Amino acid sequence: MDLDYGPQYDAFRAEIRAFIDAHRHLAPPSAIRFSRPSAEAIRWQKLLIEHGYTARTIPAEYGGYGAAPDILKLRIIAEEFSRARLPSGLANQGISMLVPTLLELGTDEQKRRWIAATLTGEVVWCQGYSEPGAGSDLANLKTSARIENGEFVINGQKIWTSTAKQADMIFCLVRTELEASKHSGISYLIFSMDIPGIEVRPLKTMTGHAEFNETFFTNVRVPVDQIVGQRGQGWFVANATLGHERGMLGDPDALENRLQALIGLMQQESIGEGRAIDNAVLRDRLVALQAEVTAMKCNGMRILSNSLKGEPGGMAKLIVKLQSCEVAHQISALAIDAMGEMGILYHRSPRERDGGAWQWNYMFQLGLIIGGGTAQIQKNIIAERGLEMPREPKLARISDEAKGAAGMQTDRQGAA
Amino acid sequence: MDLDYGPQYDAFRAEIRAFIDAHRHLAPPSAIRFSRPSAEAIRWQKLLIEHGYTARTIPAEYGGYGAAPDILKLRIIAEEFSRARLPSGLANQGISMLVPTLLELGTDEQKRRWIAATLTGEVVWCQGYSEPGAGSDLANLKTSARIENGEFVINGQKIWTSTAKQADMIFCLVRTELEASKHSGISYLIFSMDIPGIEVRPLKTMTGHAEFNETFFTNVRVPVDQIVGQRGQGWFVANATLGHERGMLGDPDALENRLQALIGLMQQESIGEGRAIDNAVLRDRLVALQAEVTAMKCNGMRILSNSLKGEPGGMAKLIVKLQSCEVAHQISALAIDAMGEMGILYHRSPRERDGGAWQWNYMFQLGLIIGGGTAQIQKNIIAERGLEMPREPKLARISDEAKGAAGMQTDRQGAA
Amino acid sequence: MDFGLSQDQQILRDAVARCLADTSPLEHVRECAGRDNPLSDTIFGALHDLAVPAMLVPEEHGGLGMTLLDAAVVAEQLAYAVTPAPFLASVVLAPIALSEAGTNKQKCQWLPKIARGEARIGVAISATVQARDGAGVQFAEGKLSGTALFCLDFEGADAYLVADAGGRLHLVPALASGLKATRLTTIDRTRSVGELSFAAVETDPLADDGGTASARLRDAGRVILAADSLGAGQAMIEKAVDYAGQREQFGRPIGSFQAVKHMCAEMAARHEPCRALVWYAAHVFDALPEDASLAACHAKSLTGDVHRFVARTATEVHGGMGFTDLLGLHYWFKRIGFDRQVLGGPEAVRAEAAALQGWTRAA
Amino acid sequence: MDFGLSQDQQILRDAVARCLADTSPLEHVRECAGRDNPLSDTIFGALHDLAVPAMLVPEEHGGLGMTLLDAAVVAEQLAYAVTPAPFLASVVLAPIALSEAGTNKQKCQWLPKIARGEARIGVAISATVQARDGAGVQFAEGKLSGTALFCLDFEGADAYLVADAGGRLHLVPALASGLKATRLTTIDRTRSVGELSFAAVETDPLADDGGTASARLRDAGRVILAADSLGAGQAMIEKAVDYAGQREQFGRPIGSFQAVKHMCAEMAARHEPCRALVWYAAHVFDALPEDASLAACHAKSLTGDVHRFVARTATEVHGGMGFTDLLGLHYWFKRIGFDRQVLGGPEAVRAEAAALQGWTRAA
Repeated sequence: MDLDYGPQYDAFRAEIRAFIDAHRHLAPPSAIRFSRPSAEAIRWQKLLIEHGYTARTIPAEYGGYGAAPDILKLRIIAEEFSRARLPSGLANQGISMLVPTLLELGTDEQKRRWIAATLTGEVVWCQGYSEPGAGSDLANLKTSARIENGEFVINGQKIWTSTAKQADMIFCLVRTELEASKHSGISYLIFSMDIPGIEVRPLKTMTGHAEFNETFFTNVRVPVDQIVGQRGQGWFVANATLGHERGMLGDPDALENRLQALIGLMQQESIGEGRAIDNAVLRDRLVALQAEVTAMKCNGMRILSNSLKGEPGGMAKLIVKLQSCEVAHQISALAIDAMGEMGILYHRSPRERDGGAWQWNYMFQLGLIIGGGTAQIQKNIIAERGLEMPREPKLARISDEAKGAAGMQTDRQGAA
Repeated sequence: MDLDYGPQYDAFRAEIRAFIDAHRHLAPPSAIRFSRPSAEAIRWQKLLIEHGYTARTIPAEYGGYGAAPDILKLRIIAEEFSRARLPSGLANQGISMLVPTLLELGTDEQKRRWIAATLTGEVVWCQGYSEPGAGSDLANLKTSARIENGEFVINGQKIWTSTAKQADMIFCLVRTELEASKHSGISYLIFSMDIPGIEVRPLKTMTGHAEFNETFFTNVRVPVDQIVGQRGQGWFVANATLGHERGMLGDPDALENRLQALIGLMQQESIGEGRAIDNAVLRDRLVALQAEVTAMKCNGMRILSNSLKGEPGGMAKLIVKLQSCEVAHQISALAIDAMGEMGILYHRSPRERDGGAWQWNYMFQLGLIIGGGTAQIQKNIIAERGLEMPREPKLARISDEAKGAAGMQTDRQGAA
Repeated sequence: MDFGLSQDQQILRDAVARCLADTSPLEHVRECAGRDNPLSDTIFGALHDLAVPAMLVPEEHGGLGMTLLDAAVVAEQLAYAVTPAPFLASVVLAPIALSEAGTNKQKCQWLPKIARGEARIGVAISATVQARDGAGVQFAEGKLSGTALFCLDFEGADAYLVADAGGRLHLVPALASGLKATRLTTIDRTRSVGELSFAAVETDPLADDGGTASARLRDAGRVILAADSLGAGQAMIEKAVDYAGQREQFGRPIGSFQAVKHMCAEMAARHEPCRALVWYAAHVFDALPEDASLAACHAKSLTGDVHRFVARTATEVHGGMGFTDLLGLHYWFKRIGFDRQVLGGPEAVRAEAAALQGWTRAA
Repeated sequence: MDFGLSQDQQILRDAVARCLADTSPLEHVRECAGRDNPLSDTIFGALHDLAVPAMLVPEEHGGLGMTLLDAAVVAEQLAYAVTPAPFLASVVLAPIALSEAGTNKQKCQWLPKIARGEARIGVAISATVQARDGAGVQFAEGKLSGTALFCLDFEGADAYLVADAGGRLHLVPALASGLKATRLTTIDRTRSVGELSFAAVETDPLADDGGTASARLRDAGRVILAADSLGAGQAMIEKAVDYAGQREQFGRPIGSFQAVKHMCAEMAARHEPCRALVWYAAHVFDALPEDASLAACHAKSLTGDVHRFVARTATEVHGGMGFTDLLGLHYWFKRIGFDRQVLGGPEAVRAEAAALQGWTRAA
């Protein structure tokens, strides 16, 4: 057990701190969720790439920094930017999901054309996986693409396309082989959101905001070379990046930040003569959550160490999403309780605390529990992969394909 | 809404109070669980039957009091004896399960021979339903009875036979038709525990006590007329009484008594200078449990009123067992926490509180959650019968009989 | 002995339910919830046709002299339909306050109008539960000063009932000079709340009863909020069960998956005893007043916790759809969130319940 | 940077695990648990062969000078095998106390013997956490009076370490005049605890450090109890998963039912982060002492709650069999129950954690 990162890493950390001190004034305000990066944010992103603080391991020829992989340095970067409360580079679906996919399975032409522009934030992507009828059961998707005059002609509907309004491009799963079995008939296409026949309708959620969209395709025509991977292999192309998104959702820094905000709130919020933190019952819940957050931070360090050694994450990794979402949700719930009647203020009400962030988080985190791999599906994964428990037996009436889909345990139902 | 029982019931209540005042000195000490009634207890039981405070609605010709059914009077009797902390008559499996079965399906000879003696406590019964391989899935039972010279010859093993050591007789499910489908090959036999070939081995539980037994049958010979109902109909005979047991397990008076004991404990137990009840966190849990117990008491009154009106109990009734067991278990858990380190004392240790009853209850209540219709099965019942949710679909490899058993949702796995 | 609703109460319940099914469909709720003043005149009019505003007004003042249990029955239905209508303050609390502590003049002036649906009174007693942000109203030299938060049934009120620091209630016309009324917006857009600030405002005080009447309002308010939570929880469970029966995944309705079934069963198991408890708490408010405060605390805190669980779990059963605005499930979710916090969250209310039983000493 | 066990620690863990698989099978545990003194000489001998008693004794006193994390690794394995052997007090706490606050004479007298497995010291510090039943030991005029409850590793101890009311530690030979030692029996028959009552007993005090050493023992004790809970929880989860894979009902293994699967998944999800937390708390005890008390509180309280849930849920998965004595599952259940309460239950420990951070004012 060694919590020190060692001298060369200390130097790296010092270098980042110096960078932050010198450039802090250039950082854009905290990114507004789901918006297109501003010119300022794009400049900041380019500066970060130039110094290797984001897009660090992506080859320089495709617009990255081109460093050798070093998880610890990535961790230090995350820690230092989190501590400084600065954005450590863009995090959007293009960067987290499309870029790794192209790096692995794209043609050289696709890589050159899209990766650099995506990394800088100049090209914004949205993701077209989920459909109203294909949530947990993604293989059930119905959006079709038939070939006509050397073009795919796409018809159908996607849901949960979070940045569709702002996006230039979409990476999208469509059914190209109608007669093939459920998984093997899917292809992975990339195309412009400006093509005629695409309609984006904002999807308002329980938070009162439209963090997502529904996207409709009517005879949308896409050249046949805008496919990533082989025709009919889209399922496997998409799966290559699903792991990336799963990882994103459990961020111990984010949990720690929420906890610190909660502590601050409970020290300020008054109840009669005292403060919320002076209430023994609320305080007991606070300390219990602090223990949970500390455990998740330690668990994160353990996963990191395992990765450094090239060891698999095992159970420590499988449980991250389920537990982090749950703990985050409980943090918001306690904040609401600590505020008492004030806890229900929202929609920019007078006396609203922190811009309604606690209520927004309470609801949005519930969305995260539901989406991005529902809690139910996460539990199946933990039981079947982590604990090696037996699969559900075959059903009498169900086709083998549907069963295969169940086996993949993949979910695209929710919030990114 | 009317919480008053009305004048004739007030008179009935007064009559019981007068009886209790006059006869309290005759009452035996609180029954020791799982023991054979003492001579004193039998005298008390006969006195109660004579006054109609137990066995109230059982016809006088079979040794009961022979009153017309009146749920309210039964309730008043229970309330008054509970308030006086006196045993309100014997409650054993013979009385709660065999007697109703014989009344409904026994021959006149069987009724005359067994009911009166069972009611007075002179004949003690045990129940032979569960087997090691047939828990939730009772229809899977293996104990066999073949016919030889006008006798059943029984071989096999039963488990959870709680009073087998003390019992004179057993009512027992055995498989008489090996080739028949799972449910229709079972018969319901009654026979003496003194027959050669019966061996009873105490079954120690996690509490450290042997509240149960395992009972083994080796060529046990029983005359063919000692059957209740038709041959092969034992499944239905047994089911006629299972409802009785389910009802027994959710007793709001018992919950209230445990809660009162907990309040007393927390007022006495010291933590440093204060008392356990002065600790705001423990007190918050206490009040939360008090609300749960009050809700279950009110729910009980609601069910009672529905019965009075001949209306079905509905959801209010279906949830009683699951919720009562859970609340009771939480009451014990809080008691242990309130005692701090003292909470782990057991096995007649110095400084042990209440004879170790809290720890015993904590463990035994877990047994109740597991047994007598597991929590899992209770939830299936609530979902399928109460909420009318769809059944599990057919499995590909499973036989129709097994599915039928699953459909019956009956469980005989646990503690009575 | 009859623990349950009388035949009249069942008729009332069914009549209100039918009325709201007609007048408070989700589209109308949605429209109201988008407005600054969500309270629906259409719905209030329809409720008036059922004499709802007259329920708790004594007969001698032109009302029906009904009980809190009757009101709880109505509250459950209002929540079941997430009805954006004035009720808690104007139909329940104000008539109780005036009946129990009003002067004869106040009664004669207001009660008949309330019964006829011609006057509405908002009620602000939250500072008697937990003073937040230094809120509180002082009564001195015949005038009120200070701030009262979370005035219920705020929009469109003709007057407000406010508790001062001593718990005494005051009636203040909405247009009183020195009174500033500010709208507050909560997650629940089907309710209307506001903030009242008083700068030496003339008041018409109710009886100086040492806080008895405001304590009664707290009890009644908690029972009605508990009943509201019950109705919203009932709706959410039913919606979850329905959705689970229709939505198919992996070739079968999700309601046939054991995990989903057990989620629904746990909701039902925790929800159902709340119903009897709410009935009990409402009943003893009139029939057994010495038990009323404790029962109100129990009903409020238990429904607060149970229905937070129900709101979350029912939403989870709906998957992504539950999270969207499309189905409108969130209206019930938020109504439950409102019911939980207003007039004291579970912890605060349990602390009061402990104090009522003499269980509170220095920790 | 390496968050995890070193290779040496993994070797230690595996060696102890193998040793206990041989020497602490369930039949032996059962036999020991039936005795008044459950502590097994056979097992202690085998652990001694692995130099376990020498672990925390400094090298200059003939020990191995290992860390609390090493001890936590062993504790987890001891619990995994529900081992009835002395450890927490005699192998962990006593050497720490003597090393950190013992006089030179005390160190020379006891530490080498502890390392050689020739002396065992029981430790009684529970009154520094929460004085129950008026327990407490007064130190006056060089003598001890009063009662100390929950002396750990009680049976067969040659001496006891006791904290007085000021938190100062005292070493008292088991045969000291005026000392009365009484066995206490807990649900967990694999541990040995007792009560010490002092009537003006001569004492050999450790340094008068204002309670520093006894606070360190509290921290170390909590970490080791948390590690114990972790090992017991791990065993229970594995047993539940195994049983669910074997036991068939309705023609399929119960582990293929979604409800059972989700019960196991929830256990694993809550259990797994405890492991990293326990490691962290053990590590900082030596490496970052200023963080040690808070980390110990977190580890103790979180494992206390998580493993109460695991103990119950794993038992439920086993159905009726889990409730019987036959499988012996209850030994782990009770070990977890012991770990939860001793040296402070979750609520008490969280209250301390709040105080450590300056969060406690009058409520």
